[in-house]
Amino acid sequence: MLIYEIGASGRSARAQYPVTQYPAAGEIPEALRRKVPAGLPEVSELQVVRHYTNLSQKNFAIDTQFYPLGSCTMKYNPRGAHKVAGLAGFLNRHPLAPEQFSQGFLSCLFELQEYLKDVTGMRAVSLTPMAGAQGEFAGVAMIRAYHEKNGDTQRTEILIPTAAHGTNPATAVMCGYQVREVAVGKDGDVDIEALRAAVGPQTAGLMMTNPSTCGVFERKIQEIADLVHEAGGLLYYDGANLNAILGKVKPGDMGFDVLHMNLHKTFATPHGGGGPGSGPVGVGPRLEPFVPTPIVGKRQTADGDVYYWRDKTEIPDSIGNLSAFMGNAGILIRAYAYARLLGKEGMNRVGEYATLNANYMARRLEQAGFKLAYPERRATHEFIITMSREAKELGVNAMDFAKRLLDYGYHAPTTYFPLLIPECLLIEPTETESKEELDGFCDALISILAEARETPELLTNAPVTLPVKRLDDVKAARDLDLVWKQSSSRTI
Amino acid sequence: MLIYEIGASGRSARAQYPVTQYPAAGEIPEALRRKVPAGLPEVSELQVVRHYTNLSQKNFAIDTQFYPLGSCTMKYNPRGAHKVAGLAGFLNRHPLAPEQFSQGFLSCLFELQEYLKDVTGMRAVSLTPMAGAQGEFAGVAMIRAYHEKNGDTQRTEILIPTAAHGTNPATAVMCGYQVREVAVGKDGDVDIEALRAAVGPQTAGLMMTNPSTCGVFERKIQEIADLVHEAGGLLYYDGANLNAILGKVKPGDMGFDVLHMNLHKTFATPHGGGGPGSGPVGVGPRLEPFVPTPIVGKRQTADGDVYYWRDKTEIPDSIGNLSAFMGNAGILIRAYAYARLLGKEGMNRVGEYATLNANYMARRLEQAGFKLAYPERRATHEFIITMSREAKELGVNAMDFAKRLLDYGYHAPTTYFPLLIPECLLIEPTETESKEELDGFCDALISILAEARETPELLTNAPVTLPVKRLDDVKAARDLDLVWKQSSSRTI
Amino acid sequence: MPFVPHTADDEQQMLATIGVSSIEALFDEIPKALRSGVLKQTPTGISEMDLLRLMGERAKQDQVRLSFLGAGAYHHHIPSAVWDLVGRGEFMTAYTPYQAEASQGTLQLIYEFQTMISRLTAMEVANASVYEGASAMAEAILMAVRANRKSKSHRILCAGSVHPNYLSACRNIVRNQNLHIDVVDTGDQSGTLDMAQMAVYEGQDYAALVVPYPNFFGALEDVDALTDWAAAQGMLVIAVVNPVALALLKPPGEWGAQGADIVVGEGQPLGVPLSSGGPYLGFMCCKQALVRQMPGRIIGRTNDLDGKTGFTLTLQAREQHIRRAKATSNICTNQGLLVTAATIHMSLLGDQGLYAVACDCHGGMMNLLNKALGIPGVSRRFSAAVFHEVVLRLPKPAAAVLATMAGDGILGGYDLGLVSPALADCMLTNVTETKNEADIDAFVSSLRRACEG
Amino acid sequence: MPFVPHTADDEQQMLATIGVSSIEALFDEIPKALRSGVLKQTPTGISEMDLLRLMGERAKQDQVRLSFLGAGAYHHHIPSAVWDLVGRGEFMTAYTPYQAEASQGTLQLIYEFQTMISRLTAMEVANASVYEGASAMAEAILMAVRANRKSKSHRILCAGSVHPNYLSACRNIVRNQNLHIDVVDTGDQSGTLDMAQMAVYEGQDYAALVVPYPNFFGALEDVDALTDWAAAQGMLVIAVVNPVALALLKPPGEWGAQGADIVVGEGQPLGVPLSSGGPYLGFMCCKQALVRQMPGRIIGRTNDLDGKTGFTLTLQAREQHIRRAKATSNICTNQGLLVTAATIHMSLLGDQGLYAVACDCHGGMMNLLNKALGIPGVSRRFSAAVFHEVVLRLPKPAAAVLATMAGDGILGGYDLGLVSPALADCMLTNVTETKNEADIDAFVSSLRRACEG
Ligand SMILES: Cc1ncc(COP(=O)(O)O)c(C=O)c1O
Ligand SMILES: Cc1ncc(COP(=O)(O)O)c(C=O)c1O
Repeated sequence: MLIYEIGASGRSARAQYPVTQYPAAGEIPEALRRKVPAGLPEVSELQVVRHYTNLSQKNFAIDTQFYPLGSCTMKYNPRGAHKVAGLAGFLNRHPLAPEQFSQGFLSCLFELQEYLKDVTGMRAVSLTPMAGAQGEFAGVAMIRAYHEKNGDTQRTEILIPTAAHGTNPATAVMCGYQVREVAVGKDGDVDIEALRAAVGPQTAGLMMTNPSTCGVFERKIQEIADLVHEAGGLLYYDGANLNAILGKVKPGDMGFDVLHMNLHKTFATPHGGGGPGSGPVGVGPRLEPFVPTPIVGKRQTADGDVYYWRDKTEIPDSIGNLSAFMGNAGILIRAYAYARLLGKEGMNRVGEYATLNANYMARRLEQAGFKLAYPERRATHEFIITMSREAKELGVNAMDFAKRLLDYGYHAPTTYFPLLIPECLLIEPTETESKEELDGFCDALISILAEARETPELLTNAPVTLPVKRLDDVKAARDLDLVWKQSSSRTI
Repeated sequence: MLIYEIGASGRSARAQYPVTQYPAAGEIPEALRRKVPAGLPEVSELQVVRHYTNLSQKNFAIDTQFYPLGSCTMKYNPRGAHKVAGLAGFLNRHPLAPEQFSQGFLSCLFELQEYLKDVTGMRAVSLTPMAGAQGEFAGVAMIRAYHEKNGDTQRTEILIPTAAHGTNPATAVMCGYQVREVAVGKDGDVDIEALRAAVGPQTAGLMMTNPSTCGVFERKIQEIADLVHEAGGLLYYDGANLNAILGKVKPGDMGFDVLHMNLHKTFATPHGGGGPGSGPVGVGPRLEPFVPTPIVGKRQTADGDVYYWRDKTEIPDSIGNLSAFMGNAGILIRAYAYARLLGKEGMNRVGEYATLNANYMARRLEQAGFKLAYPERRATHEFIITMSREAKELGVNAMDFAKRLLDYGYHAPTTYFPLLIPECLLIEPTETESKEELDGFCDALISILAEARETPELLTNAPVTLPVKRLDDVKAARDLDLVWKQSSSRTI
Repeated sequence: MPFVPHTADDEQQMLATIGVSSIEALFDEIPKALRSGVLKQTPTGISEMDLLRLMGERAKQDQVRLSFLGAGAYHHHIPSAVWDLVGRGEFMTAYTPYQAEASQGTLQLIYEFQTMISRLTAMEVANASVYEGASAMAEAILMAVRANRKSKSHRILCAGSVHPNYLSACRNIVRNQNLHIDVVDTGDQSGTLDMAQMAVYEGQDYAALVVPYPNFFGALEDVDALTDWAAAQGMLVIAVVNPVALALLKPPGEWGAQGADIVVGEGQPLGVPLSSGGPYLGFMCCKQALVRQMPGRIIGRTNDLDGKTGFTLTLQAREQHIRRAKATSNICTNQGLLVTAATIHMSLLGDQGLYAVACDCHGGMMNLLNKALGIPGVSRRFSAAVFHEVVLRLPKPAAAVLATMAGDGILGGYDLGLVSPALADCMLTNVTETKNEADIDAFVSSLRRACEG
Repeated sequence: MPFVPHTADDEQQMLATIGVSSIEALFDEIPKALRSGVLKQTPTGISEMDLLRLMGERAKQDQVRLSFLGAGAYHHHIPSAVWDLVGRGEFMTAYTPYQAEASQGTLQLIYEFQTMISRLTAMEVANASVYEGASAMAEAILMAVRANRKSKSHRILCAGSVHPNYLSACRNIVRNQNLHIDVVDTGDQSGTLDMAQMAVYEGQDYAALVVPYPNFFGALEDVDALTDWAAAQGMLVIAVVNPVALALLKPPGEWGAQGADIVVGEGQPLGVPLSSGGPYLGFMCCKQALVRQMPGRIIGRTNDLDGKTGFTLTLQAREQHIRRAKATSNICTNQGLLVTAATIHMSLLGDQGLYAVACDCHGGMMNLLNKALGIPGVSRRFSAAVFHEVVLRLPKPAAAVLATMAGDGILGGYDLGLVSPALADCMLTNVTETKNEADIDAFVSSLRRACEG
């Protein structure tokens, strides 16, 4: 039932709006007034609370289930970080509040910038991008600004390995570039020969992530960096997967000129059913003049340090603002809180235990007969198994495995990504899951493999324990039904 | 799985406790130190969050289901009231904080006392009792103190109608009285002749509620009051059911000398899976000197009104304090908030719509073939149907109906109470439920009645859609298993 | 209409079904003379927005910078997860779990609580809570009188070092059943009971001895000796304990040769905010043999029809809704939601966490004490070891010192002059893990000024 | 180890299964030279208790008594239920609903959101959000360029009265694709576009016209005329709207003869706290015919295998994870949780509530305006009708006036000197339903002092 379907004309949650103290008309010209009510739901407060409480229970979430979703880093979102973001001083701070009423907030952001520089080995950080994809946009836009500043206008291409996340090519295009794909070898590393063939004076840059979405660490990274740099291109690091290397390697040390981070992954801010995120960018010396504004600066004064916004007047070559205000402040506060809770020791442990968990699961599953995509490689924070044999021999595909896992009470891994591995499941356990949880998941997969052999319809019919069975996506796209159509009949 | 069963020795939620700054020993003598750790769960923060989130989903609650539980008044608990009780100034206020840091809190309590006097028609109110039963205790203890003060020591009996809630007789005994039950007539009213026979010089008082738990208004209330008063007894009003008459009749006007109210019912504070409650007492002139302490007083000063605690020094005949501090303050704040949200108009509506809802359901069910316990009477805020015919003819009892309702997604009504009506269901919809919800419930009952005739095992096997099926209560009481036994082996 | 969902249409249809023309008609059985008009003292309703504003202003009036008040209610860190979970509608707005199948969440949680609190006290069984600490002690006294079958005495012996509010509440509660509580004086030197003094009570017929731990003065009684002494006298031992202290201190189940018989206490320090005194939770544990005399709800583990594990209310025949006048107590609504908080709190802290908290409380208190003793005229009033609260003797009346400190926004402690004129120059000061070095220094310098000024 | 649950035993067993002797060994594919040491700028970890304390102190620094700042972010009452529900783990810690069967809660909610926001704007379809208002406008511009098949123009015409930050963000975003935004000057008298002036742009090839509503100065453009004019020019109309205003104002779907084509806006006023500027939510609606050019996630209603209604992501072929370089946008993570808040907020307010809020905003603003105009030297800068924000001309530089008012703890508005030197004596002041008569009086007397002093 939709919230609309439990409403009734004239019903309302009366405690939630003011007794209007003013005449409705005011100075709004008749021609500009709304004539018919919008048609929002007409429900009581209890109905709203009950409806959305019940709806929420139809979701899987980190707080209810293990969520080994590769390339998503679904780890525990500390409630303490959520709580501090909800402090009245932060919650009610207006984005344009003057400096004197902003020192608490700005000091957190300034320190977060410092931590992120520390963690990535970059020279400067801007916190403003609102998700990974906007971070990518900022990064590639800076690459473009750099080349333009150098008058280097023949650079029209961005190189992207085939394993890359879809946002990478989409971003390159939004920044006005053509995308040239670079093959990935059988071992999961970039095919150096293919890269050599692709790189040239038209190369604006290379976007890649390391560890890659193949779940392996690109071993020839220094060679790659040299290749691109020698051709005059810059290196973009997609830092969505920073969880794998936190405290272990810094992208800056690998030769990257710019990166974005997904704080909603590595820094444990909740995913919220699809967002919000936060995608700060870090830059090396070449791109420092171009960082998106605003960023937080610190000024020494007689009364102590004062934090302030640095904007285009201080950073004239900046690619500028990408949103009305400063980005997803509340997420940044959560990330800052997380960084403080962990501290440097804790951050070192993130990469370690994320990697331990992934390698443990990979080995357990391999021993149980699953096929790893890169059996000769160490897993990083995630790894891939491929079901192509099962698809061929048993008629059950990766999606069937994924759906059947839901029946076992586990969220499915990422399916069919990266695209280059057929019938794959990308599994990322994160460091916050216990051995018991990992074992439970492996046991479930093993038992599903047995089902696949004996009763494959258990897989192809799955899920059967959830609020709905498999949905008709074709119908959804064909008979588009995007809004509820029943209309309201009252007048204002 | 118990929280213990997901733990592992040495695991902990490390962010949640201090790095001990002090040497453990301190001055605690060796002989008084604990030798073996207590054996609390050893779990991560994520495990705790996930475990209790999942556990919570195994509950029915007002926020998820319609809960027509008679004599319990399960209505919407406004989230706004919950929020104000959580304001830091209230949450962190120490119970022994000096007056100068208590004016905000005390002013709310003072005003709440005034509202409750207004609503009940009583002379004074004490907010200190922590639930209905403690309110009853305070009330009967005051009756006793009154008679003792008058030297009236031969009064050893409390009269209680058979329909009364179990706390009434239990309370009378805790106050040192013997209980004499008074019959209730076929029409749901107290049997006046039986009362006349029971009342006498040994009568300390009569405890009753009006409307009674039979879901009808005691029409001869004035006659009853006169009878008891003439015999020198006092009248106690069990105000758990105030929802029925809010804004319509005041117990003080009916002649009651003392009452308690269940704020966790009528004043919409949440029930919390069994508590906390709040059971303020109101008294008429006879019992005013005996009210339990503390209560809030107001003093006029040059700087304006000052609120303060009145204790035994001001109320020397008080029956005194019944808890270490002042009662369930946080619940009182919620009740105050609720009263402010409703205001006097809103309170008048409570009784009206609670009554409308109950009478509507009663009529719908009666029309569908259910047997009302008191078909000739108006329902109040609740009403009773009896399944004795179905029990006899179809072999399904009231409990079977109740359990089957759970499968339909409705909480069961109160079963087998009041005790005098065989195979009864006591149904209380409250004013916050919509007609749609009431209709859905009636439809479910009607459909269950059809099932009872055709496939009674659907009822006797119910519930089948919940986390467990019917539980073995006999085993629970026989093979007592009240704590988990596996022991811890570590040392401090 | 706040919280009333009825539309005009709904109302008309419902009245038509009932067969009356107005809601008013539904009240026709109420004698006209009794019908009341509109309310007089109750103001007009306000919106939630106005409520939040109003209450925000009131709450702000009561904010304090720094508090060292304890005396039975203690400020501890509560993990954010605790109340995020407790506030979930499924816990907060559920009723008492009478319908077990629809209440497994609450029921399992209480079973876990019973396990945790039993382990913390080293007792065999526990109930699902009573109101709070003082009334829990009263219930324990009533229970002891029922349970002590050897002695049929209606008299109870109680350490004078128990919280004075607990003592008065107990007297107020048990008095009507003709029970008497005799009090053993606290040693003026030690601040605890003197074993030598106990001899006076030997051979007298008491149903039970009540031992607070730590006692009201923060001090640790000689619990082994007291327990053995009471057992020898045929008295049951009722322990009244602070649960946080038990992470560090010998639990009542291990006192003396046989342990305490009944253990109660205030559960507030386990995840419940100070909140002006409530809602808190009283906990209650006992030896297995006494379980049928224990009041309050008890959850048992059992099986369902399919043999699956489940949880249910058990031993209900002790309770008022079944046994009515013969019940063990009149308690019905208890402190369920606070039990939820305490259970989650204990899970998050675990053994290591609660131990660390207890150590920090004790260490912080010792630190404060040492620093305070450097102030001329300030001394330690009692000699017995303490946990996280101590009685300081001051060079002036405590009331005056506290008033001065309040001027600095600091609540320095509890004025013991309110309890006894003999202690008018004493205050009871508490330190928990929430106080850092800077807080302690702020206390000490404020106290110094107050003592000197 | 905060948030790492591994015990020493777990770790040993796991390493044994993997067949390595230490965690360190798992990093053996990383070239030695690249391995970094410990972090240098990052401090040591702290407990949650210390974090709460630290952040409590910082948050307190930023508290303001009374704020009349708007300029694109507005303080409204948010029902307590909204964030109680949004904060439920099942909403907050869920991922993007790619696994539809395990995400029906989020999916249905977004479908409801799409319905509500479409209705509010009177448009046919909506997406599941983009980042926020300014980038939503940029996406609308990119979309219009793709969608306007008649004009293949890469030029956009935009009202100069749009929020200046929106304009710069859009330029920064669309610039790389060689799109140009031309700006129509705002009428210096009216504060809105002048239809007469539009003639200049006739016959020029623009893909779309961008119309803010209310505009940055709080004023109401002549949307019917502008829409009809643009349609006649073959331009699409992009409306940039405040959703709360639409409860009172004619919705973009009804502008002119054919309505706006694309509607975007900042959803923050619908239940999202100010929170320093984010996370907010950009909403995006359009005519049905344009839906395949719309970026961002879209939820559709469909059936499951049993024919039961269910919800799922649809038209994914527009998105980057499927179409990669050919996608409509690179957006992936959006503002899901804020959509949750907005949906619950709109449900709680309903038609009546949002209308009452809009009336109170407008009425409150008029009230403040009338009172402020009583101050010598204060006048209304523009003549056009406004919604809940107005430009006041002051007898001094706005910066000076605002600084003085800040001394009273009042943020009086936004200094328009920051936008244009010509407006250095103007401030943009906003009133919402959260401001009562006393607040307005406090504003006025503070402003009076600031103007006089
Ligand atoms: C490898 C990679 N890059 C980029 C992104 C895009 O980040 P966002 O969704 O925050 O825009 C993701 C997120 O899924 C990712 O996994
Ligand atoms: C009629 C009646 N009286 C008294 C009580 C006891 O109230 P409490 O449970 O708050 O102690 C109840 C509660 O169930 C009740 O319904």
